[in-house]
Amino acid sequence: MSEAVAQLRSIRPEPDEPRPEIFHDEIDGDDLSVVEQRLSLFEILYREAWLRKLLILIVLAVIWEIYGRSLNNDLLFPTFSATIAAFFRAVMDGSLPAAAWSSGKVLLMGYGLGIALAATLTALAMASRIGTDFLETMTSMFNPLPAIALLPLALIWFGLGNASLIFVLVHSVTWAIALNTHSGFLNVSQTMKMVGRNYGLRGPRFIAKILIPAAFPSILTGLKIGWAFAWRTLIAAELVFGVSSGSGGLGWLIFENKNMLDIPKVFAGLLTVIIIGLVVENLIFRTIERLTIERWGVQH
Amino acid sequence: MSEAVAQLRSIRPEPDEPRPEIFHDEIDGDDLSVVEQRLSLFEILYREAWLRKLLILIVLAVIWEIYGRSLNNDLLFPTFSATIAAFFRAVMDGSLPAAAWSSGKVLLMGYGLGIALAATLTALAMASRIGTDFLETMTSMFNPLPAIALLPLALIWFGLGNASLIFVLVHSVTWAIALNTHSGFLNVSQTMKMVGRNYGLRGPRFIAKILIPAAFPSILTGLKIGWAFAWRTLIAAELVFGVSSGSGGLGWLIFENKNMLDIPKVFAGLLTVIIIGLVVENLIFRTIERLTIERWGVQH
Amino acid sequence: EVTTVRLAKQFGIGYLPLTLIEEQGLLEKHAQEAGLELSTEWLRFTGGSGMNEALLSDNLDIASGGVGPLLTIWARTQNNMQIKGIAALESMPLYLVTTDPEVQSLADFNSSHKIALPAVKTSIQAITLQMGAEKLLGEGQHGALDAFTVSMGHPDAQLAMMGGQSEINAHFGAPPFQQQELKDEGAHKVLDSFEVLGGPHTFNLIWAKNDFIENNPQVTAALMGALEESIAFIKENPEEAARIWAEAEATNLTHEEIVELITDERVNWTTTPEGILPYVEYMSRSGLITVSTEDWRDIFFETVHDTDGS
Amino acid sequence: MQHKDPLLTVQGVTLQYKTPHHLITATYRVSFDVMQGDRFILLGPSGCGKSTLQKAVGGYITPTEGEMRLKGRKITQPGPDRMMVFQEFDQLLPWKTVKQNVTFALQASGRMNKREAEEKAMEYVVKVGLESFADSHPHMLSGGMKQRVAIARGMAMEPDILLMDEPFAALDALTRRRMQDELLKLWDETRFTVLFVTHSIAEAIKIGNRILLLSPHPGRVKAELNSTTDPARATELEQYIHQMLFAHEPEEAEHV
Amino acid sequence: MQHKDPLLTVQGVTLQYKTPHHLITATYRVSFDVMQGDRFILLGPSGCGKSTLQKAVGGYITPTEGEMRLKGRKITQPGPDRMMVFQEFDQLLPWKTVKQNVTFALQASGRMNKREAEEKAMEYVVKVGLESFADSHPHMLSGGMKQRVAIARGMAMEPDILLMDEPFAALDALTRRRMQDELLKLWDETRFTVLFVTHSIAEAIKIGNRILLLSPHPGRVKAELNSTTDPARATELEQYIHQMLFAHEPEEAEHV
Ligand SMILES: Nc1ncnc2c1ncn2[C@@H]1O[C@H](COP(=O)(O)OP(=O)(O)OP(=O)(O)O)[C@@H](O)[C@H]1O
Ligand SMILES: Nc1ncnc2c1ncn2[C@@H]1O[C@H](COP(=O)(O)OP(=O)(O)OP(=O)(O)O)[C@@H](O)[C@H]1O
Ligand SMILES: [Mg+2]
Ligand SMILES: [Mg+2]
Repeated sequence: MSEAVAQLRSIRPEPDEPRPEIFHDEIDGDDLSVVEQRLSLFEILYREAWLRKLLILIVLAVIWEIYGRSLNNDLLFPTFSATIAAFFRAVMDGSLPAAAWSSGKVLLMGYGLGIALAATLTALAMASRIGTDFLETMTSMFNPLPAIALLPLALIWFGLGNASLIFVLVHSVTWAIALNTHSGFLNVSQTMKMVGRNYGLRGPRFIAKILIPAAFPSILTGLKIGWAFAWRTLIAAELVFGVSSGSGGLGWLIFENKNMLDIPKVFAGLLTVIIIGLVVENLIFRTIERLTIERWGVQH
Repeated sequence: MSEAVAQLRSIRPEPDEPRPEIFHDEIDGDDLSVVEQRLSLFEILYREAWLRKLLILIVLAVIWEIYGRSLNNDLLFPTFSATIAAFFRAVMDGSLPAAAWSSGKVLLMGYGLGIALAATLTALAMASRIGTDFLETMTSMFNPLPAIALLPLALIWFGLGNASLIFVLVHSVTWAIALNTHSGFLNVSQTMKMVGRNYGLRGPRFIAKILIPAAFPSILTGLKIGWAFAWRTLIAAELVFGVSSGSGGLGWLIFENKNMLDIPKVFAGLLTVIIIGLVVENLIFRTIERLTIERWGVQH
Repeated sequence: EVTTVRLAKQFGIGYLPLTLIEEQGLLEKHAQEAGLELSTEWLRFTGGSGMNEALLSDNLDIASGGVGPLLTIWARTQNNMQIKGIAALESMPLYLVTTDPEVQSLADFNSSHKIALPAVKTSIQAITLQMGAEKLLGEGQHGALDAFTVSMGHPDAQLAMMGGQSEINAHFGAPPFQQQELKDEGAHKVLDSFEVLGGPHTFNLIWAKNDFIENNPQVTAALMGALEESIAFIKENPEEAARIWAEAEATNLTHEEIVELITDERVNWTTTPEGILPYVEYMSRSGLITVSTEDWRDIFFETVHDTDGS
Repeated sequence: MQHKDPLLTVQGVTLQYKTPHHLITATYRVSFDVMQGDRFILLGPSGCGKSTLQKAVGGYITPTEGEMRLKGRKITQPGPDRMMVFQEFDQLLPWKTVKQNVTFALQASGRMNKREAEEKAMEYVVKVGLESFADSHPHMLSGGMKQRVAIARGMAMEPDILLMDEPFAALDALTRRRMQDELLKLWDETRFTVLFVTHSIAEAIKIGNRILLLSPHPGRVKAELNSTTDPARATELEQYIHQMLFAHEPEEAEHV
Repeated sequence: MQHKDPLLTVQGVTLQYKTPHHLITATYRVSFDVMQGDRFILLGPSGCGKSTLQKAVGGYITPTEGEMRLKGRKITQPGPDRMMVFQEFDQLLPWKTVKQNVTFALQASGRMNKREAEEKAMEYVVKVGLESFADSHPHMLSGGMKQRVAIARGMAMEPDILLMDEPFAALDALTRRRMQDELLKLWDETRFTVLFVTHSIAEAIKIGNRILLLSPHPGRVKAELNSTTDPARATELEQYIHQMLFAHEPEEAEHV
């Protein structure tokens, strides 16, 4: 049998009865009409991301409401409806918007500075080996430190108030972003880096024109994490750090109402954080993603 | 001129005086000896990562010491030497190791559970569109929430003590890891994914055998960030949650000594966190990197 | 009746009676005398808010803390859990201490000052400061000092003020921080809570849910017995009490300092609630709580109804 | 009999890429049948949809119109019965060595146990001349070496149908001829079916027994021809195909 | 005169890859001179170090031994005077469209202002036949189309020396010939220098005026030959090179 096969090898015969050859006329390239498969209504709806997300949100709200009712302990865990009511009351009396605004300002400043610092550190890390070691060492040392560890230095350097808060925010934002950015930079393909250097790009221009766009997905993840941790830290830090009376943000609003056991309002404060998170994710980050990563086809 | 060039085109003449052709004898492939450039002593030392890192650490310690001395305010910011002294005292009397051990246990459990939950969420996100939306929505909603927001639910579900701490830890670890892992999965090249599916891999096997190794750098970054934030959260949470007598961890130790105004010991506690961070980064994470990413040549 | 009681305390000399009950096993002893097999579980919190949450979520039976948290939770739970006070632990003054020699009275504070206290607006110190401002600066002036207040934990506040490196130059604290601060020559007292309240007032108390007290009369009685015994012990053996406390608590105070704190003539170890009503009146007037009462007994279980409270 | 039941039928398949901003038609109503044992060649200019067509057969792209059936069953998803050798260099798993890359393919698809897989893997790694790099990771290989590993992997899988997308493009003349011979030898031994994309007419004639000519973007079928093994007829056929494909181009002998 | 001063001198260059676990010698003591205006071809089997050699000239790899000089200056780092067309498909910037990829190269290297760059870019995009994809992002292109963009970019830069690594490997016969012709036309116009890696002997003879033959792994210089434009001598030369490269192989006419 294998003998026979070996025989065949050098000959590779045509099929016994040769298949007919097929020829097509040139089709004109311009009138290519396509009959698409139709989608069911469900499929069409399911394709809308915002609908799916809305569904998830509604389901979560319903679960919250039901669980809250079954628990029936307004002082511990209010229902969704009670929270919403408190939310609108607090929006109406202006306390919530004022607090959110006050927190937001600080947050954005801290976030911005954190990004700038992370950028600097990562740029140094890309520039030299000792820069890399510096970033790695600093990150592994300082990233695990809680905000309270910074309190003494913050007090000495910045005193009470927003400057110290921003200092703590920078601490919570920088390392996460720097880690992600650096790892993103390292993952940029060798070829892409060679192309950039080939254009004569060096230093900051190389980073800005090649590394940042190429590592954009990682950087965006870092920004998202940094954003979230900035909120967490801010809310916690407003308690640890002195808040001058009358200038408190969301963290303060939450703490104050918790002290007064106005739990629905506490949850209204938390709900505000959640809503801001959803808005920022779906309006800002998603838009950025649509305009960059999706257009570039770098995520699959 | 351009006429002349057009003329030349079809001819492409040989150089006026033909260059000599060169031939080499076959060299035997086995005795290829290479004369390498020698490195200076500085270069040899500079190539050792641990030496560079040690240098950075020493510089930082010196800065700390000098700044601490110039500040001369032991209540706010003790010197490095005072901290080290307190550190060794606390190590000797056993309070620091006990606290670190107690925190470490809780931390590892929370970290482990957080990783498991992140894995589940990411797996769901890779499996279906609604899973992706779910992960995105949950992350953007819950990631910015501080630990205190979870306190009521933690108390209801887990009561006081370690279970609640772990719950809070999971919250601080999961989202960061899930975000990084998911973005890492999305960044895996289309071709690599096609190869995996071509082998007939599906679901968990596909994730385990293709996506996880391919997205490993991103996952590792997520793990590092998660690790750091687990520490931060743990130390802060030990205060919020209270302790059954005698079972406090590092956060408790820090708080207690702060109450007693024993600031060097507070800093000794923080130093422990820093040291653990350095050890974990340089022993565990670096080893993992060396065995994976570096071997695979996926970072440049 | 329960077989295990979960109690909680916080940091500070104010919880000395509870420390003695824990260390000397007084509650178990009194329960045994009443024929009950009772064990205890002691927890530690860093603030009244966490304590209240633990109580509400059934992770705690007996909470302890300042007047503020009790009044808040009492006001909130009138229609359901009816949380009330069981007993006071002591009456103790709170001092507003400053390092600025210029400041002699509340009227001297201006925008160059920062007064640290545990929580602006809601803590008992903030409330006392407002009451003081109203009393000393005149009607409607209760918020006059709010703009200078800053919330900060006691240790941080003390470090910040005594460290001299920050703008904090006043601290409305609690024992033992206030006493330690006053030991420094640069610091002096500006306000005394006893003066604001017009007499001694309770600092710390213990409280519980109505259900617990109703269902566990014997345990409650044992608890009261234990409390009385520990208070008697403090009064009789301050030296011994100080030693026990120093052993049980992490502290940097010397034995003498502790004894001095315990035996301070302005400190009265008693289960009798004092000066509660002025707080209730002020807090309801300023909207911090939504209910009010004329009778301090409404705020307490029968355990202390027969005392001479106020 | 085998002429009655094609292994793979492609019926009026239109393949499109939909992006938020563009709709690109890669192939338009392409039909052809691949019989059991065919060495079926896709030939056409750059960008005419050859790779897309292969990926659709591989189960990665769903046709907008028309359908593809393998052994009568509609193709809906990828699977190890259709082993692909991609055009891209990054198709090796970077965390596995050369040998492991082949072994893993055999094991993951559940073909054989570890020992068998290793033996088979080594056999094919030797066939493509990479025995001295068996334990290297892919990042240490040159472009052509990577492609050879992919070829070894594809052949070692011995699938029902092997889909190869310009597998030999990155290889030098000699290595290329060796690979072509290995492929034909293997075919003689196991008579698998192969769907082969190439841009070299000569290679098409050498490798294939049936050649599908596609028109430029979007790809439509121009002709489906039989190949030949007779050298004289081969040269003729090469000329002929050349004319068919580049009919409108200025006449010039294909030299490379 | 130009024979006296080579544009590029490569002197006894050994190139090695050092990884923690391996030491791979890619080329061993390679020497050659490239004159101004040369179309210099690197020819050799897969894995012999052609790409490595090019990358070293590009300034990305430092020789373990020996040195390379461009216009007398030692090569220490990459720069826009040596424009590279890589072998890999991922050399386009995915965040730029086809046109922008070319434009950006021209602008980033400081050659020209935006308007000039755009005009020039469009000119070359048309040359490689991608005008209808000028505004597409690279992920929407086929493998061959990507390579063509890279070629357009390389040629548009009009560098002192153009380094091309198997640029035409992914192209079909017709497109390939067109690209070859474009390259030669451009050379006639601007007389740039090109260092060209290929694995096709015929292409080497067609494109090059000087051909460097490398031995298999690790690459050493076997010979450095002059090319020819005379068709008859070309066939002869092809046979000859074939023999030189594959001396130890069983004799068989190169067919593909
Ligand atoms: N991911 C994608 N998104 C959008 N369009 C694509 C994508 N991949 C390919 N195309 C388009 O589909 C068409 C066919 O591409 P395909 O890769 O199938 O060509 P090909 O015949 O394999 O070409 P080559 O010989 O150059 O590899 C091209 O016009 C290309 O622009
Ligand atoms: N990044 C790397 N790390 C280690 N070794 C490498 C690396 N890149 C290439 N090599 C090795 O160097 C040698 C030469 O590789 P190179 O890419 O230069 O070959 P080539 O001549 O371009 O081959 P091909 O024609 O297949 O592209 C090969 O043996 C390869 O294994
Ligand atoms: Mg293709
Ligand atoms: Mg190469």
